[in-house]
This record gives sequence, structure tokens and C-alpha cells, in this order.
Amino acid sequence: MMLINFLTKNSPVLIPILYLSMGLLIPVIAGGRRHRLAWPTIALVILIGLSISIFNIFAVIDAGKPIHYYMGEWVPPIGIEYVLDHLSAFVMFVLNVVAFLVIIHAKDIVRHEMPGKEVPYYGLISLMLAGFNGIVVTGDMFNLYVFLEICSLAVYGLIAAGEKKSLVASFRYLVMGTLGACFYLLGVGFLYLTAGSLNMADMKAIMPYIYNHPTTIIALAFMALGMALKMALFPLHGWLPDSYTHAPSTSSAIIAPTGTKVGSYVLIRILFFIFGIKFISEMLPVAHIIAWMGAIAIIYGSVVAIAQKELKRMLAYSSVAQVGYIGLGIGLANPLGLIGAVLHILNHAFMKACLFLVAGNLRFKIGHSMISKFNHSIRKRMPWTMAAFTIAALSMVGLPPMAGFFSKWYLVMGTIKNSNWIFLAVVLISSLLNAVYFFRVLEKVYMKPLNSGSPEESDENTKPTEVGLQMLVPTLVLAVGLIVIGLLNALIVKGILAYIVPLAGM
Amino acid sequence: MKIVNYLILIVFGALLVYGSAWLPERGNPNEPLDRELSYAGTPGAAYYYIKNAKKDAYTDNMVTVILADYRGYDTLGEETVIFTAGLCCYLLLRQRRVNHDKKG
Amino acid sequence: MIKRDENPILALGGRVISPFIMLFALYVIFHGHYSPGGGFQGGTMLAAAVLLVRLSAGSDMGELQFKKSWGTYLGAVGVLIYFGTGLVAMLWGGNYLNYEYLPLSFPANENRAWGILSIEIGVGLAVMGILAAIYDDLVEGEPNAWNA
Amino acid sequence: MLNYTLGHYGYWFTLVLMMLGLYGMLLKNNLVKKLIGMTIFQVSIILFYVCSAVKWGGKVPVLDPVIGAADPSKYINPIQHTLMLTAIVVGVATTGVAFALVISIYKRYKTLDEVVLLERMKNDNDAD
Repeated sequence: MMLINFLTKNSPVLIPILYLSMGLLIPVIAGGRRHRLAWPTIALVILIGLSISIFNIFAVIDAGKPIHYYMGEWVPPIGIEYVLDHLSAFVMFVLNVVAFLVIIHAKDIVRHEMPGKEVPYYGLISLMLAGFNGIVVTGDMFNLYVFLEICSLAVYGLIAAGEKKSLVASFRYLVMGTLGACFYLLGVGFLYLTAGSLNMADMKAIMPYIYNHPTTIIALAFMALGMALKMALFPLHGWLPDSYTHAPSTSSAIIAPTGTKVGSYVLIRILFFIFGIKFISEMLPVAHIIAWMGAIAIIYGSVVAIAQKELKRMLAYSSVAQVGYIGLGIGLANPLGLIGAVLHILNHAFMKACLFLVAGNLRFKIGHSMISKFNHSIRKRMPWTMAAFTIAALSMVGLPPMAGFFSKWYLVMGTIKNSNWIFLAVVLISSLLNAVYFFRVLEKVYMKPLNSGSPEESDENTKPTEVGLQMLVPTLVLAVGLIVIGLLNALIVKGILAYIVPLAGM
Repeated sequence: MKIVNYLILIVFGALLVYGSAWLPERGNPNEPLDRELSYAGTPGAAYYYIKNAKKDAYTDNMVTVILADYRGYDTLGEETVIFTAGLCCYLLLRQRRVNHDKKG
Repeated sequence: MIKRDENPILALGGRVISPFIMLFALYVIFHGHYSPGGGFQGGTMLAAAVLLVRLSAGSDMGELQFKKSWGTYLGAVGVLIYFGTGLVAMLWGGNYLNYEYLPLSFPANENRAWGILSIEIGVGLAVMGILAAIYDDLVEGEPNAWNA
Repeated sequence: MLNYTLGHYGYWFTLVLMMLGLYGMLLKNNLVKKLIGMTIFQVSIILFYVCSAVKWGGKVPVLDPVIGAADPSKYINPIQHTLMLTAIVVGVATTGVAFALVISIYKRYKTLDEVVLLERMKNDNDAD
């Protein structure tokens, strides 16, 4: 009973401080010779975090309105507040569930790829999750910057731990990411000097009074620019493909589904929850620009992905395209587009995590993930992994029972509502392009009969060498999750996402 | 590529000059960030801090009070940032201490 | 390695000045309530004192003063002091970081002053430990063959 | 006009610094020079905040028993100073990680010039 009381009172703050403290404690608990303790600790911690995030969702649905938590009991314009509303509870749940599955998968592969580095690696993962969750739940603009830097620094480290070229990729990401964070900070500065407040809700209340002020426009421009850099929206995506390609398998599997999503989440917060929909469509057509950038990103990312020879690099460019969908949904600035964007955050997190786990499995067992070297023996050697890949690929293309179809459906409805036929065409064409680059892989794996007599089909090469259960189960859970999300999508939209629309002032 | 970068630089500069021309005057205590109440009628943070820091926390230095109490959570984040940097350097650079001992 | 000439003035001077810097750093931390100063500033000076010995008298001498392996642990301990102060307040019934609820028998505002002092110490230790650890890691990762 | 200049000249200097920093980040080839640009950019933002905190005739935000806390216009705005203490630490941390990366890159490729670096990475590709 006391535990329940404690939980209900403090639930918004528990997840960030849990990860934060464990990030500090892992080097202490697992220091020296006890490095084998690192993985069980982090898995347990993320399990607890996941349970609390599920509890949070029910708490928010029960309350029916945002839950506020005041740090040190200082009421907002004075202190920092945490806001748990439907949007943040939902995104938090997505982050934690993906992180949990990826970490279950990570045990052997991290030991294989980074022997002797497990302790700082898992510590950084914990700190990265603290940063992500803190960003999602905070209601203060400067606090957001601090947590943005926590997760960014952790991500630079996680990427740089990879193969040979990861260092340069990470350095480039560091320069771009710092630039983005600085732009954000500059935007907050302009806004603070104009309005005199750092709290998001307070800022929204002040917004009508500084509506015509030029500095407000500049602030919006800088903040949106910074976040577009962080979420890798089209012309600013330069850091993304290299980072995701050369990072360790676990890092790409955990960063690709979560990192860019948090950027888009912050963009939603800035555009709809600070500036409001009227400002972003009248004073500075930021929404319009973002929608166009998203549309270009969808086409560009898909086309470039077709030309890639390496599976992880192809997935990275496909991430650029998928971020484009989210940008497009945000930029439509109507309820259907917003629902589509938020639903796509969930779907894309599951799809990308599943695909990157498949790439990790392939690297672990076959030793490479070059598409050109794929052949049909893989389907014999790793039947379950390839089944998961197929489901995720079909979902990316957008076939009806899978999750990917429904977010695209909402986006399509949104474009129709705005009667913007170019965007409609873009979404439809992109499905075709997605089909091209995924079926290219599927064709190599499935389309040739076995035993055609070539030397590579000796018994050696076609013996089943499926990965262990610990790596297989998370991959399959994610794949099955895609179907389940697809079937339950009406429930998700009605139960949670529909509440976001009035909160965003639409 | 260089031309694009110069272009970015010029656009950025133009934005900054345009924005800064309209910033509130420095040194004027009647600007919105120093007022008792903001435009919307919510309490202004700076005004409140200066007035009540001593009363609330029994400490003369207002910056300390804000840093550690009113906005203490930021400072916790700040410490975590620097700890993250430490862990990053550990991950990237630290050789296994076992080898180190053998050498010495 | 870069060749280093033994210079007695540097080696001795650094070792003599270092404790005084530390003393002043402690003053900066503990007097942060009444004058400009505080945990971060003091912690940086503590780290500077440690690094001064390492730079002037070499790593071996620095090891005697502050062991390489301590840095990360000290940093974790420092942040945990901060974190723990907030957590204690939370477990005793307040919100996170509400020092009013710390189990001390003072009036509320003095409780806050003590809470602030506790976290300033935590910040100081954390900054000192981590800055020293970063320096050590950078030196350890430095390529050995600069002239090659 | 004089008032306007007095009220804004501080910002202009920080703008010049920002442009310098951005120039270093975007147009320099050497990785360390890029980092120097990055640091200048961060510091210029810190200066931007701090110089907006001033009040003519205001004192440092430490309570002076002679003046008392009755009139807040006697003290300069303490918020920006607090925020920038945090931002300074963030900057230090970023620089630390960046130098760790630079050292690792130098160890691996024996160069810090971006053009040469790209060439050597390309050669690696061919070797694979």
C-alpha cells in the first residue's frame, strides 16, 4: 500500500532518476573483476523502468489529464516541473520497451564485439536512457537542454565504440549535434529574453502577448533548426548514415529506434505545445517547411537506400526516409497528421529495432551484412531470423495487417484533409520504393530453389546455425509485436493518441 | 560544398543581426525578464528569486540557492553530463588496467 | 614519449603550491553560501591542484597524491551524494530534491541551507574526480610514438 | 540612438564571436581547429546569456545586508548566471569527449586533416 502511494505520488520522476542512478552505480557495482554483473544489472533496471512506464500509462489514462510533478515543490515559473501527459507517457513506454528487448539481445553480441568494455558500455546505455526519458517528461526548456546533452554525449560514446570508421562518424556527429544543441540553447535564450520564462506551459500562456515580436520568430527558427539537426531531417541528415552503419550492432539497434524519435518528440513539443499551431502557420511557416523537408527526405532516403550494398547502411538511409514520414506528419499540422506521426514513432521504433537486430544476428553468425553476398543458403541457416526480417520488411512497405500500414493510413488521411496532393503522391510512391529495396534482399534470400548444385550449397553452408534463444526471442517478439500493434491500432489511437490532439491545441 | 557552407554562415549571421536588433535593452530593470509578473500574470522568476532567496534557504548567495535548490534538478543533470563524459573517455581510451600492471 | 627534462623548480613548485590550491578550493566550496563560489568552481580548483602535480612532477608522483583508479569512483560517489540527498528527501515524504523534508531537526529554511551544502560537496567531489579521470584517460590513450 | 547602442552593443560582440565559431566549425579542415570553433561558439552563447543579465547600477546577486532584498532592481538577474554555470560544465564535458575522439582518430589514422583522413579511410575500403 505504501509502495502504491509512493509510486502514484512520484511516478513521473522515477524513471529518469532510476536510470541516472544506475548509470552511476554500474561502474561501481561491476567494477574490476565483477564485470559479468554489468549485463544482469542493466537488464533488471530496464525491466523496472519498463514496469514503471506501463504504470505511468495507466496513471495518465486514469487521471485523464496531465500529471504535474514539481521538483522540490517549487511551483513552475519558479522551479522545474515534470509533465506526464498522454504523449510523454506513450513515448516513454515506446523507449523503454524497445530498450528492454534490445538489451536482452545484447549480452553475447556486446561481449563478442567489445570484449572488456561491457562496464562503461552498459553504464552509457543507462545514462542515455536517463537522458531520453528526462527529455520526454520534462516541462522546462532549459532542463530539456541539459538532458539533451546527457543523451547526446552518451550516444557519441556508444557510436564510437564500433568498428574502424566509427570514430570519424562519431566525431562528425559530435560536431553536428553540438551545433544543434547550441542552436536550441540560443533559441531558448531569445525566447527567455523576450518572455522572461523558461517553463513550457508558462511560455504558452505568455505567447499571445509576444506574438508579433521578431525575436519570437527568430527563437522558433533556431529551436526548430536545432531539433531538425538532432532528428536528422532531410538536408541536415549528414551525420546519420555513417553513424548507424559503423556503430556496434547493439548501439545501432538501440539508437536508431529511439534517438531520432526523441528529436521528433521535442519538435512536436516546441511547435504545438510552446508556440501553438496558430503561430507556426501564420508568423513563420515552419510547419510548411518541415512538411516539405519531410517529403523530400522520404523520396531521397528511399532512393539512396536502393543503391546501398550494405544492409545496415541501407537501413540507415531508410531511417532518413522514415524520419521524413514523422516530419511530414508534424508539418501537416492537423489532427490526423499528428496522430500519424506519433503512431509512426511507435511503429518505426519496433520496425527499425527488429531490422537492426536482424542485421546484428547476421553479423554475429555469418560475419558480414553485405547484401551482395546474401544468398539463399541464409534461409536455411537462419530461418527464424529471416522470418522476422520478412515481417518487418512487409511492415515497412505498409501491407495491411502490419503496423506500418496504419501510420501511413493516418498520414494519407491527413494529406487528403489538407488537400495536398503532392504529399499524398509522395507517401504512395514511397511505399513502392520501400518495396523495391526490401524485396531486393528478400529475393536474394527466398527466390532461388535450394540444391541447384552450386558449391556454396554443400552441407556445411546450409546447416541451420540459428542464433541462440536469447538473441532470437527479442527479434521475434519485435516482429510479432508489429502484427499485434497492427491489430490493436484502433485501441491505441482511441485510448491514448486521441487525447493528444486537444492537448496540442488543435 | 564550401559555397554552401559560406551561404549557411551568411544566412545565420543575417538571422542573428535581425533578431538581436529587437532584443530587450540590456541593463533596463523594467524588461519582461526582470518584472514581478510576466505578461500573463504568472510570477517572474528572477524577481521572486532575488526577493525570497534568503527567506527560503537561509543563504545569501542567490546563484547558489537557484543552482542547488530552485533549479537543483538542472544541476543534477549537469553532474550527470560530466559523469557521462568521463564514462565516454573510459570506454574510448582506457586500456585494460590488467595489462598496465603487467607492464609496470 | 616526449622527452621531459627534470626541472627541480617545476617539480618542487608544483608540489608545494598544490595543497594551498586545495585549501582555497575547500574555502570556495564551503563559503559558497555567502560569496561567489560553490561546488563546481571549487571542484575545478581541486582538480587543477591534482593535475598540477601530474603535469609538473610526472604521473608517478601524481599517483602518490591521487590514484588513477580513484577518479571514476570518486565521481560516482560525488554524484551519488547529490542524488542521495534528493532521494532521502523523497523517501521522507517530500518531492524529489525538496530539502525541507531532510531528516534534520532544523527549521525549514535552515534545512534547505544544509541540503544545499551537502549537494555542493557532492558536486565538488564529482567534478574533481571526473576531471582527473578524463585527464588520465586522455594521457593513457595518447599515442606513444609522436616522432614515429 | 545612444540608448539603443548602449543597450545592444554587448550583444553585437557576442554575435561576432558566434560567427567566428561557426566559421571555424564549418570551413576548417583540421579537426582540432573545428573543435576550437565549436568551443568559441559555445562560449559565445554563454557570453550572450551573461551579458543580458546586467542591470545598470546593479550589484552581484549576493545579498548585501545594507541594501536588503526589498528592491530587486538593485541586483543583476541571477538566472542567466545559474543557467550558464550548467552550460559551462556541459561545454567542458563535450570538449572532453571530443578530445578523446580526436586522440583515438589520430592513433588510428595518424592524421587530423579531414581531406587526408577521408583519403585514408577510402584506402581502408579498398584494402577490405
